[in-house]
Amino acid sequence: MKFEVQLASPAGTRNYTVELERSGDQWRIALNGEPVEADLVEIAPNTLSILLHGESHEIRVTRSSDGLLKIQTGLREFTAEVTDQRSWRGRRLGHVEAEGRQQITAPMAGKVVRVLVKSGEKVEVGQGLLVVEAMKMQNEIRSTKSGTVERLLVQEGQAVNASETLAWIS
Amino acid sequence: MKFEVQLASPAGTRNYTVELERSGDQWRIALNGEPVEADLVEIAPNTLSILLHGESHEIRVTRSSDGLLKIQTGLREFTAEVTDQRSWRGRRLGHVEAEGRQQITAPMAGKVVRVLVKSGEKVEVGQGLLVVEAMKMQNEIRSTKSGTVERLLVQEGQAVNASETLAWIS
Amino acid sequence: MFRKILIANRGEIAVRILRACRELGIRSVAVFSEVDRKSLHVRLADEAYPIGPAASGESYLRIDKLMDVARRAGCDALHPGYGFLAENPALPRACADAGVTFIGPSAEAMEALGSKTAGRQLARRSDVPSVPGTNDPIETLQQAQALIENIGLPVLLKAVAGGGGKGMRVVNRLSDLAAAFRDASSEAQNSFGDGRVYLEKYLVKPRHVEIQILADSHGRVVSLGERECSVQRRHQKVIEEAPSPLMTSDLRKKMGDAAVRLARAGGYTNAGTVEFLVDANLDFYFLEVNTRLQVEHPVTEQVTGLDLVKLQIAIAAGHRLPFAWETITPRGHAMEVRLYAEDPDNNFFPSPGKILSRHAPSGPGIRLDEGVYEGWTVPNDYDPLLSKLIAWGNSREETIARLRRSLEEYTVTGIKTNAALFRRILAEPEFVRGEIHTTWLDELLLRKHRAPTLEQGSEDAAAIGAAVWQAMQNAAASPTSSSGASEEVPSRWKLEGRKQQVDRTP
Amino acid sequence: MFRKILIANRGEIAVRILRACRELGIRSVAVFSEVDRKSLHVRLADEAYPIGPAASGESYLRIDKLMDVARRAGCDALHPGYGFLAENPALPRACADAGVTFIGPSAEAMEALGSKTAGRQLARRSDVPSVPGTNDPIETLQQAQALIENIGLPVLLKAVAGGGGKGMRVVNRLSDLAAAFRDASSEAQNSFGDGRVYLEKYLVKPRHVEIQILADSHGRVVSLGERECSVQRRHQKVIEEAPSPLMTSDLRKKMGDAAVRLARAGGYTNAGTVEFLVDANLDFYFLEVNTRLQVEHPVTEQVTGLDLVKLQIAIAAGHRLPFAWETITPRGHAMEVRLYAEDPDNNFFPSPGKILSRHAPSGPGIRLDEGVYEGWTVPNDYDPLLSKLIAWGNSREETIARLRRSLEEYTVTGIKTNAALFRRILAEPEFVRGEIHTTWLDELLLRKHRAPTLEQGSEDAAAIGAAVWQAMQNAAASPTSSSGASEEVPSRWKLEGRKQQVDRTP
Repeated sequence: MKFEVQLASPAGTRNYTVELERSGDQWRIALNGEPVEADLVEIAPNTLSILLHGESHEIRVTRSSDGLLKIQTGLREFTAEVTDQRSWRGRRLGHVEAEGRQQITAPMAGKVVRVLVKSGEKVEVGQGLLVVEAMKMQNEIRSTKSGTVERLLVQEGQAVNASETLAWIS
Repeated sequence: MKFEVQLASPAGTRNYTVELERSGDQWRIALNGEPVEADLVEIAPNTLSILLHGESHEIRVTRSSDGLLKIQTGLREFTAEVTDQRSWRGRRLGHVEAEGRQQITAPMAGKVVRVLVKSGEKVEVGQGLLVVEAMKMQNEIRSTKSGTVERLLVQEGQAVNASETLAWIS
Repeated sequence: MFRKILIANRGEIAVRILRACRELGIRSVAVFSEVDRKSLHVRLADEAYPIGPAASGESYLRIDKLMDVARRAGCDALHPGYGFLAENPALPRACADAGVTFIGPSAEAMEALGSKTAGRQLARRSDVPSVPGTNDPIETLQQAQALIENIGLPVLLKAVAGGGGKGMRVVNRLSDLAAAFRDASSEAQNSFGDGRVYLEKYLVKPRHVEIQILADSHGRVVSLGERECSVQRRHQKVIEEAPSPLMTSDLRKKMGDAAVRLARAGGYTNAGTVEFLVDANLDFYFLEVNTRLQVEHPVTEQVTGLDLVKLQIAIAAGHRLPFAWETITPRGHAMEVRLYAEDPDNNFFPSPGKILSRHAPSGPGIRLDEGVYEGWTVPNDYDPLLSKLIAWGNSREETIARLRRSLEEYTVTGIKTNAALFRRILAEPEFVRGEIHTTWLDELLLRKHRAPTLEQGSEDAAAIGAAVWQAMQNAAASPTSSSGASEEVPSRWKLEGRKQQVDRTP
Repeated sequence: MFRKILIANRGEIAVRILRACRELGIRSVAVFSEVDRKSLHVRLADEAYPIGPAASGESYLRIDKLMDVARRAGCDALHPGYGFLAENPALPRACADAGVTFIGPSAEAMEALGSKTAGRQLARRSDVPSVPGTNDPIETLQQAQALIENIGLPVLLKAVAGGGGKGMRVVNRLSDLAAAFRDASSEAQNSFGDGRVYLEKYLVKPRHVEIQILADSHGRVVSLGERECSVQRRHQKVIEEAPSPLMTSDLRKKMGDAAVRLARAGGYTNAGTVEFLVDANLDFYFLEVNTRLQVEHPVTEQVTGLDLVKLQIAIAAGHRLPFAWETITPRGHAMEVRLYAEDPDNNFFPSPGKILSRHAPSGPGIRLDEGVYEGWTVPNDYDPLLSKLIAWGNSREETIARLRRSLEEYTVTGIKTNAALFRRILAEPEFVRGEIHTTWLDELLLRKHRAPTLEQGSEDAAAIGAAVWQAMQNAAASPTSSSGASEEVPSRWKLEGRKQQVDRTP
């Protein structure tokens, strides 16, 4: 099996090719074409222990709602997209610009305690649109682009779910 | 559903009748014919939290190899046999006497490091039959009855599995 | 001594209190809202009773329901923890009416010291310096504007009933006043059921240093020394330590004496904390009194060796503070980090949800006070505080090293936590030198964050791990997979299908 | 200071050592046998290398393989932990040859003090009283019999190379001598690769009190005070505490001086423990020196505030012990219980296997040193030690209360542990009064055990829980189950089938 792995973190984005061949419990692994000395076992569901040239690493994998993977290592976290190489179509993380209509979604479940803009109002990027209360904290939801509030889908007092669309900015 | 539950511990053996009726997430429960105020939820697989007349109890259940249940509470452990009442045939835990042929089994996996008796030898109840080493400790396996060593199934140096028959005493 | 104590709280502090009860041989009674049935405090308590829906206004803030449980379960005392009703004088009054001992100060002392404005008045009378500002709640915007003209900007709006950074807003420009007033007031109303706010001068780069006091009902009041809590995000403490890196024995004595004087003036009993700001000249200003146990009480426990919750119970039972405690000397250094269910990479948004797996650190010098466990779902309805990780060491340096080490061991999946924030803070040279103040962290977070230098090996391992995980998923999903070679075809189709569903990128 | 330390051990002590390395900024290198690939010490180390099959003779006892890893990974020091090769002088010799610093005493000091018989000779010369017995290993049964005629019964056979209760047998009757000699010798051979045993007078009801010493390479030797380890099962320590309940400051001084004298006489460096027996007259007798870190070192750490592993590393790196440590004063009381994978209801048989679930206690005064985690399989090939649960309190009473409380919180399923044994011991009035001796526990275990008085509620809950669990299992197993009513018929048949397989009762 050959996979393309794209790792994104605040430090940047990198691409890797990983070739895997399973023999019994072991994996034979090549990274970017070079065979690597790696010993890999599953410690718990979605937790892998990897000894890579002797270095002990632990990787925890969770699938996020958008289908990408979150990879936790001891000290850092990556977003990963893994694709079988034959289905690789040049699509890359982070290459979509904040252009066109932007959907503003709730980052977590909570209650809309205040709506700060009106439909049709002009907004700047970073301007507060609404305040959602969750876990006793009030969290301001900001515009991801400068433009016009095209549509407001919620009102004050309304409960919202995580990822629910709150507004459209065009 | 109506169950007979027999609880055994070093302190003795007691029988209970438990009637259960499920309504949604909740259970309606009668213990020995009396309805009880109990709130029961599953905390983790095989771990139940029970609020019984307000008292908070936690019960961990594991099925042992002989088909009986081990019930752990905070401070004590019981062996339980649960039977649907219609299949109840008067069989009770601890009522079988150490009579007839006795099977001596290994309590854990290990290595037989010494055999202390010979086939045909007379032994007393509690007399050491063999020594099994496991986890760096030597553990003497004793006879559960007075009688004769009918058969020895293992020899020194042999690895044994948990519950494997080591000898028969008749 | 008491026979049975009602713990009118939830989460880690309820667990902390019931542990003290158990060690004293006192039965503990927990209460829980509908979403807390599986919470750790319910599992560990001797008894537990439901008190209503998730909304705290319908459960943990309902004095009538608490008194009902106290009666039903036959409790002879009540511990309020922190937050919720802990600083509401109506609770000790209701306890008195029900014949239940309240583990904390009297309602009168709470009013004299706990209300921010009354506390300031008392401080003035007790010769304890305080920050310039109002002595009374603000009723109108005009009133606030008039005051600001007097003392100058910036000012801080604070909830009269509040604590924990809630209902608090800094005002730098007069034009922000109206919005800040509205927000602080509404947050205060939601958090404490009391929307009143007051106003004080906002000192620039001060340090937050607080004195822990204990007062028995026989007139003895002692200071257990200070905690420094200058590392705050949006006025919310996130790291606390004892001793304070700036402390001198002279300043400790002066601040301790001021705190004891104030407590005496207010007729205070039980455990309490007097909060001060300290400026660059080591001048200190009274801020407020917290008339209850603090979240950060463990750092004092670790350096003094005292168990504050047990002492609270003993004081409430009428015991005398032994004289020896007055001369207690702190040993070593302790530091606490507050692990919250929030996402530091995404503006610290709360992150409730199910804890899929976790590994908790332990070993020398490490204490963990928490109310969570693997498999538990962190509810959306309360504070996001998951765990308090507390390290003790012979020196501040050793303490920081132990915290770092234990944060590397700490893992949680399923929800986000702010553990990475602490890994960053503990590596900052300013923090390591102890050069911190109350806006230090907010300023740090505005600076561009360079990711920790990571050896390439760790990133390689992440790439390999992601690919192997995917291969294992494919194999598990494919019914004809076990032989290995045939698994690629179906898995490719699965990947295709999934990719088409992915219509946005983060 | 060192750059990279090889940890030549496994389990909780390997984790303990790598934590110290991490706090000091030193890279840690773990080794593992085939069955230890998923062990916690491998997961937490910076690097990890395989060293062969499960059998320790093929892995953890192979000096050549350890030296190979040290070379490959570029280690500049090696920590042996306890057990395995920790007291084998061949290891420091091999380290010296490979240019790797051994974190422990020199091979010569190990031989002068560590061998039980050489230690006794040196004690005699250093004016340290010791128990009557042989100065040399016993070679023949006749030799042993002759000695017994001299000093009288009972006597104790002990492994020359040993420790931890292994290779040890009490002989009460001359007729038991042959079997005891054979057993002790074979156990010693299996555990330490050295079957030699010696013999000493077996004191009746003595207390086991040991002195922790530290010696730097500049001639300073200090005593860190005592630990009492009288609670033993079959000569294996199960509870240790500091200070000893019998200790007086005069006795502490005398025993500390004797230990320091002996260490000096042997040219000892690094951490070591001098074990004594103390009789009813507070007379003490030298037993042996453990030339390594002890399992129970955390109790000394908790009362002194020192980190013994970091001090071991500093001493090995040539640092001086600061004078201040000589005057260190213990604070409070610490106690450790050793949680083993063994079944106290079934003659303490080992209980290896998979840990299906666990809840580890924490909170004030609790430290857990362990090498296990949920989902891990405890292998059959090594010591059954799972975790060391250590409590600290202001008094012995508070410490016991905290241990009890934390043992109530501690749960493990999948394997058996001896937690219930500690719940029993900690409730025994004799133990609570500190009236213990080295055979106290073995005698206690012969007495009929009354089960803890349990309120009826707990037993009712067990019965209800068992029935509900069974009903849930039935429902899950039955494909037509979700409506509830129809599930009884198939489940009854399942139960019938299962019942017929059950052909024995416990």
